[in-house]
Amino acid sequence: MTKTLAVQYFAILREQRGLSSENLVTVTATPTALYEELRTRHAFTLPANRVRAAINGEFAPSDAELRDGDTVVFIPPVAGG
Amino acid sequence: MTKTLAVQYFAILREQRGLSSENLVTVTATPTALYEELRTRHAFTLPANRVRAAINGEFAPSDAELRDGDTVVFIPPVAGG
Amino acid sequence: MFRISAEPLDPVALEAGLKDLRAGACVTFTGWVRDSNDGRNIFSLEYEAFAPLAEKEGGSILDEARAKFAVIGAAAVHRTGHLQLGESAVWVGVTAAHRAAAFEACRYIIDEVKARVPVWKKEHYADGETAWINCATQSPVA
Amino acid sequence: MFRISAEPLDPVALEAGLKDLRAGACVTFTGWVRDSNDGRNIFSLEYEAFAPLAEKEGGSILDEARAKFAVIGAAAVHRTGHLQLGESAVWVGVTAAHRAAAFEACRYIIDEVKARVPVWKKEHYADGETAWINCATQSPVA
Repeated sequence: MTKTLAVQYFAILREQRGLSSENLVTVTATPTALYEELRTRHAFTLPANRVRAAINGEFAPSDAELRDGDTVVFIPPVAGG
Repeated sequence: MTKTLAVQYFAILREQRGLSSENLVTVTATPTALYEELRTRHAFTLPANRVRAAINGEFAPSDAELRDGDTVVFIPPVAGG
Repeated sequence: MFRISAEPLDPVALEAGLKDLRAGACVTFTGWVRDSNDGRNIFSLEYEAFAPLAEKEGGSILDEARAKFAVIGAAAVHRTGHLQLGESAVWVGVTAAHRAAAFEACRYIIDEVKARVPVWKKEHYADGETAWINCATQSPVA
Repeated sequence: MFRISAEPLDPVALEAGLKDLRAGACVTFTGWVRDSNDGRNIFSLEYEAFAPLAEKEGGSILDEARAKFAVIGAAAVHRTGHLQLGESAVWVGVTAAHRAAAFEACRYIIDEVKARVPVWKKEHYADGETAWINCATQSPVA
């Protein structure tokens, strides 16, 4: 079940990761599981329950199924205006 | 108790009177009484209870006492905006 | 801060006049001359004001808004003269640290201006008739 | 109708884009970068957006406003980039036949934009510190 994902980072996640996007090869099944994996690896300060996910440019449930070739964006708490 | 008043007309009253201001010599005591007098004379269509008065540039009660030299304005229902 | 103007309104200058680095929100209301009212086609509108009292009463309304809401700045201008469709008849602008106060104060001001400020409006209809608004003394013929 | 813009906002052009002869009311909200927040002195603000999703979500909000309120036109733009004090970060404009709908829809749009659109704000303080807003994970030291 190995898949290749494109992950994009914005705002505090971009700064903590030190880059805007990367390709990952993973067996992780869901956005939440992937975030926890990345959080451990990169010491993201935001807990998973404060981060939403978008898959291929649409908001997605945290337990959505990730598929090979998906683009995943993790969305920190928004603060427009 | 004869007094001289300056009366100014706006909007529908100006059109029905055919002028913007005039000086009147009158014994009338209050804005309402004066309006009724003018309404009869000039066939104003608005009844007195729909017209407010201003004396010397300030809103005034309809039973205020008119004094010699006052400037009186009758104010039709407003419709700004 | 409340003015009667025979000249076209200048929203850019009006809003610039409210600029304040403490303000995070600016809400404006502009009243445009629209092409119909109560089902009749409008051709143009004439506005007339008793300017000294209008500016005094409008100033009182702005003071009330400043007292009631956490407002930083407030200003309003009402046009007089003969306006064509699409022209701006009235402009209200309010600034505040936060948006709730700016929205509430702007709404308060335009509501009170329309109810209290001695400005009158004559509608010119597409069929050539005219009418002073709020001054009808009998129902129109059906 | 909802755009993310790296360039300064142009309220004159934005409002002109809403011009409609059926509209009697135009309400705008502009969010300005203000000089303090939560008691700290602000030096500048950085805005970042996930533009494709921001424009999609913003467009949904405008559609919702058109469905909920008797609106004629609605548009909104959010800035990205590094903004100085007094600059405009967001602009919302709504037109309607009558003012109640324009006020309510404008308020609805800015409330929803702030709650839902993927835009992030980093405050730069006068003392040189910075912080991503809403992203703190522990209380600041007293």
